[in-house]
Amino acid sequence: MNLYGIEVASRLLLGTARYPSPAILADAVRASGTGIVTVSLRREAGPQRGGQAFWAMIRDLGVRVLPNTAGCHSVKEAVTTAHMAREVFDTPWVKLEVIGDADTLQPDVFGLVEAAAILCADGFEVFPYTTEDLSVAERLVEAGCRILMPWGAPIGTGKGLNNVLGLRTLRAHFPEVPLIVDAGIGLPSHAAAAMELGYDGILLNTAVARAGDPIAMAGAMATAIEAGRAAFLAGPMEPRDMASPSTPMIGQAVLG
Amino acid sequence: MNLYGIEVASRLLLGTARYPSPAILADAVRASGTGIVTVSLRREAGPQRGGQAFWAMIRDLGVRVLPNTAGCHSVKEAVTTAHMAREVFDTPWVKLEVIGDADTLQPDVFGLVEAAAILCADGFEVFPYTTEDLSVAERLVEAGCRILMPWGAPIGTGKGLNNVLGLRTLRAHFPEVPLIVDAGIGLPSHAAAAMELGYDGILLNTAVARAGDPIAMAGAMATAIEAGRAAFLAGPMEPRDMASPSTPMIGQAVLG
Amino acid sequence: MNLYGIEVASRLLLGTARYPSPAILADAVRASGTGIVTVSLRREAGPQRGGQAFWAMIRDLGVRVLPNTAGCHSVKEAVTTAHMAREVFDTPWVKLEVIGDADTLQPDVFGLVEAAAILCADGFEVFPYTTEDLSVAERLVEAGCRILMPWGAPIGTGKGLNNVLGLRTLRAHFPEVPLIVDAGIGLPSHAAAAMELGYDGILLNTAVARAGDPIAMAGAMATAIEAGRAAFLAGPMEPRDMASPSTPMIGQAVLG
Amino acid sequence: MNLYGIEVASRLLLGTARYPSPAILADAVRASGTGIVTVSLRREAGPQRGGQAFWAMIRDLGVRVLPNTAGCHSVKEAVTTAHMAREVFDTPWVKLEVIGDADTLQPDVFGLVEAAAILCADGFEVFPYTTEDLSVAERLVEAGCRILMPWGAPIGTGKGLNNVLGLRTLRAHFPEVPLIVDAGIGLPSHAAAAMELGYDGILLNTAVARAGDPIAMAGAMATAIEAGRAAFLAGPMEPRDMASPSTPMIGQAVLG
Amino acid sequence: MNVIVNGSPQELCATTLAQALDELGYGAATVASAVNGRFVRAVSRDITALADGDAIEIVAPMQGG
Amino acid sequence: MNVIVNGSPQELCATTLAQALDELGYGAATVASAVNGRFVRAVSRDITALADGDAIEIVAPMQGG
Amino acid sequence: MNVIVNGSPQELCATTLAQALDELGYGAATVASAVNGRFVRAVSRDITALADGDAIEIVAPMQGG
Amino acid sequence: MNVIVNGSPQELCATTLAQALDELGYGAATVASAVNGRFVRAVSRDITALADGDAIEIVAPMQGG
Repeated sequence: MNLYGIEVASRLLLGTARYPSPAILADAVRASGTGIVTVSLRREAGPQRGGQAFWAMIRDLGVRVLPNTAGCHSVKEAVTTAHMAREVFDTPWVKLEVIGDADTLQPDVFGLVEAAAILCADGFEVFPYTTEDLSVAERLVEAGCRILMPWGAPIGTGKGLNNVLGLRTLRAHFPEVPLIVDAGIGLPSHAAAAMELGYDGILLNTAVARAGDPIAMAGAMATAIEAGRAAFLAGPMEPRDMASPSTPMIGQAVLG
Repeated sequence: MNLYGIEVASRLLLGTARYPSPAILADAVRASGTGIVTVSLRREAGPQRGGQAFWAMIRDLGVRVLPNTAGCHSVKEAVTTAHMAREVFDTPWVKLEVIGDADTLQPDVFGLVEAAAILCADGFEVFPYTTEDLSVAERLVEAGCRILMPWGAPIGTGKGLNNVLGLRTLRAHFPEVPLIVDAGIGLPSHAAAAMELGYDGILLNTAVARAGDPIAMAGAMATAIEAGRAAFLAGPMEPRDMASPSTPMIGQAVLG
Repeated sequence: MNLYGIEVASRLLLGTARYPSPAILADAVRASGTGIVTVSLRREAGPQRGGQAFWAMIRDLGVRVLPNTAGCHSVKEAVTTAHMAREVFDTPWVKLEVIGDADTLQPDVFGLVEAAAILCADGFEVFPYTTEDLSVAERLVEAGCRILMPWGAPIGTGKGLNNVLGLRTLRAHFPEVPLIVDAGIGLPSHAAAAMELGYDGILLNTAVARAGDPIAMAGAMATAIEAGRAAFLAGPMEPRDMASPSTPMIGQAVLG
Repeated sequence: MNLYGIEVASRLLLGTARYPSPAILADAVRASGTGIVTVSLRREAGPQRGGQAFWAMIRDLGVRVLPNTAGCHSVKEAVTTAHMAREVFDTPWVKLEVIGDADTLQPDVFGLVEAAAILCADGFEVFPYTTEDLSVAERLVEAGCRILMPWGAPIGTGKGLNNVLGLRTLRAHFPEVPLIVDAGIGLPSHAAAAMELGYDGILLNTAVARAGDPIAMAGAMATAIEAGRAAFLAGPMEPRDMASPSTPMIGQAVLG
Repeated sequence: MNVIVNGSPQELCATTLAQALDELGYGAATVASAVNGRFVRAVSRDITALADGDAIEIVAPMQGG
Repeated sequence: MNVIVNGSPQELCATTLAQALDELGYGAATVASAVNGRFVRAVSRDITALADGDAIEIVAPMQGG
Repeated sequence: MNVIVNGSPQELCATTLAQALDELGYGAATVASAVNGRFVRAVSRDITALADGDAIEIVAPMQGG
Repeated sequence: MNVIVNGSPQELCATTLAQALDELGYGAATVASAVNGRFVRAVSRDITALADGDAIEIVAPMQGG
């Protein structure tokens, strides 16, 4: 898929948080085959300078980074964080989160659109974390977003696709905009289902990081995304209410 | 997985009916990587002797065959068909179908258990097409079945897993018996979901044969089954009701 | 509805177990408007002779009783219990339970059919607690059952209708047999949904007995069952995928 | 429930469109027991002056009217329509619809909030037709809305509650604001389910108007809403995964 | 004067909105009206002059959901 | 005579089921009874002799779902 | 002899199942056969006599799900 | 000078942001910084004077989802 002019081989974008160890994170990134990982900015603390070591490790992985504005509840915070991220990570990409509610971590769609407009005007290439709402999506596209990232379910819940009808409608409404399901994926079958709806990619984190074996799960997610994509392109059968024999009925022997 | 003493590499079993052409069937079998295909017996008809050509093609594919008793509504029909299949295909394996209702193609569980007992006693290795019913499953195992094949949804509907609770219960109840979801799978995400429940394999036909591109769909199904299996082994995260940030909240800069 | 020749006004059958107190049970029965309550037989114990007091209370309520064979795992236990119940309660009615699995309390469908045949032949009027399985249902009808009581979900789970497709198919298959959903109902919306499928009645217990206010919940269930029945008779609209304005579009003023 | 200071007995609000005839509409309104019906404004046309006759009929029903701004796609249209409605219907109430997408009839949440702010400031009592989005809901409340009306599913689809998780979250977030599910209800069980979530009321139209027997369906909906409300107040049991016998296991006779 | 009434061109003698509504037979009817997309309150109809080409919308109660 | 009543060993003077029920205080109670897993109708209690070691079950109406 | 082959009446010279299969051209084919609903093993075809009116089923491998 | 660094009060000799970062040991580190909630580009750190009570935020790459 093409994200702001960059052709990306893997349709999986992987978060880097909540892994048991940096080594497992690194192996999971490799196992996933992803070309893009999300990162954040946090206060550098302690004599260990954890951020520097983390950053060195990420650079060694040879993947692109997509910095997020996680935890920002206001437009100002998000925009400032985006600027800091552009300097630190040397990329115009930003995963824009403007959180509206601490319990659901759902986007504040008003703040999101406002921040997206500011950042797009300032040359950022914005990946907005949004809902399946069409009217919000239209404003984001008007603001200059060339990608939309609706949630599947609230962040970290692992519930999969909470509103399939809404996601299907969004896909139908924006046939040309790359759509990436971001958040809520808990299982490979969820990721495959999103791809079968025609989504272009999946961004996930907790489902891999918190699996019993994150490395194996990273591979499983990558595989499922390929399967879902292939199925979408292959053209699935239509589900039907009535059963229909697969084995032909004609020519059946009379043995009764 | 191990099916009656045979170690099988692929967890996908593929039906051979309803493909656009024999060539596409052959390519789909190859693309799926399956080691087992289902076949049936029907009256040999016409001067073309279609059955002979079909059989030659299947033999060339180098896969095992699992003959079915599709279309049989009585114990007698099913048992006789199984005997004919054993002779023709030279295998003790039989996918036992005793159909109870023409609309849903659901198994007649009474006839199924009776036929299974007769066939197991006669040396057959029975793959019973059954429901998720525990009490039926127990009788089948008592009758000598070493594999159970519950439906996901009615044959040919492509509805996926119609009774997840029932399938999960069956898995918990028979931790050691190979369980294969047979019928109802319409999409790779359905197949992955069954594997994530801990099922051992998937038998499907229509979803591949009736896809726009059966060969690509065969590959997608195989891939999804691997992903689901890997996820089951990796130990998925528990889904939760409340959102939970993936990016750490600690250390967030104050920029408001 | 007509149950073995008895015309019954209320479509709710209510269990009598698990209430906070006998007084609340009595009030809940009255609030529900039910004409039929289920009862069981247990060892009479202690000097208090609890069973006698319970029975006196039930008789005062002026409702019919439907004795069950709850807890029976074998045909013999169930048949013997049915005989004891016929003597004690002076009724040919029996809710026949032959339990196959202690975890799910799902019927042992083989034992169920066998016991039903014995009891029907002996003059009992059997209300079989069964699954949505068509082939089992057919045997029960052949055995002489004039009512079928499929589960909605496992007893006591309150999960509602676990297999809507299966319940709908059963209804279509037996248009003339009274069908009562027995077990699994947790909320009035579940009960209404069963009635909207064309079911004739609902048997429930835990959802009322374990509600915060069992008396109010008894009334709510009765009301919901009436609503669901009325909706079934009224002929619901067909659901559609596309939105469709209710307010007419024609004649809209141009004010833009 | 209390809507802008008016105590309302029935929790059902009924639309007046799409009925087979005015007489059936009138009878359905009566059968529903509703105290509030929605109406619209359209160009008065023809010599028959249909609007005048409709209005006379509605007045005879003795119910309050809630005028809508159906079909408005811009803030200006919606605001102007609201003003015209206030004059014609002599009420400060307005069901505010600002439609964002013609296919789903989903609200344009930006236009909605803007129009709500204008109308509230101008003394209107706004009933906003919105989504389950929390950040939109917060803006509506800030704008002065004292009621929220999230959709259940797209208008006219009859699909019920498309996003139960979202509706539940909205209820938890706004414990004090009257919440009315508006649109998408197709069956009494849908309406009951919304009330069981703690919603205060239901606004529906097509499910009644397009039923085979609209008058009977109106009654069924009213009944189901009462049942759902009563259940919410009664405190439903918690659903559980494992079965749990209702009939006590203790004291079971040994008859095996 | 040539105006557009509910989307259709019409010739009227009226010079105010009040007169126009009378002339069109809406004198006693329960309607609201707008001129060129702007709502005109009933009390202002008398003082609302019409000009050639004005678009008048006249709406009445109707079924709604 | 030593019998098992509802699972508990008990010594009774009774030699028939009817006598046993009387002796246990179930004379007038609404109960059904079984001996060694076989249901005994009320009318047959008089003619049902008990033997040492017999298992008697006595059940009464109880809550049920 | 008049027999029913796969549901269609047919006149054959054959007097055994083996001869019938030959006569029908299934000599070398991969088929199984039944007479009057009873499976006849390939090794028994020689000794399976046919009678007038017998119903012969001849089945071959076919697509299946 | 007393400033707040990442939320903690600290006494520094530095008078510019660049000096402050040096003094705190972030000279070569990959960090971004803000003063009183406003982002300061790396190229502007030299010319960004600090005042008593200023709040400095110093952030570095971290795990993110």
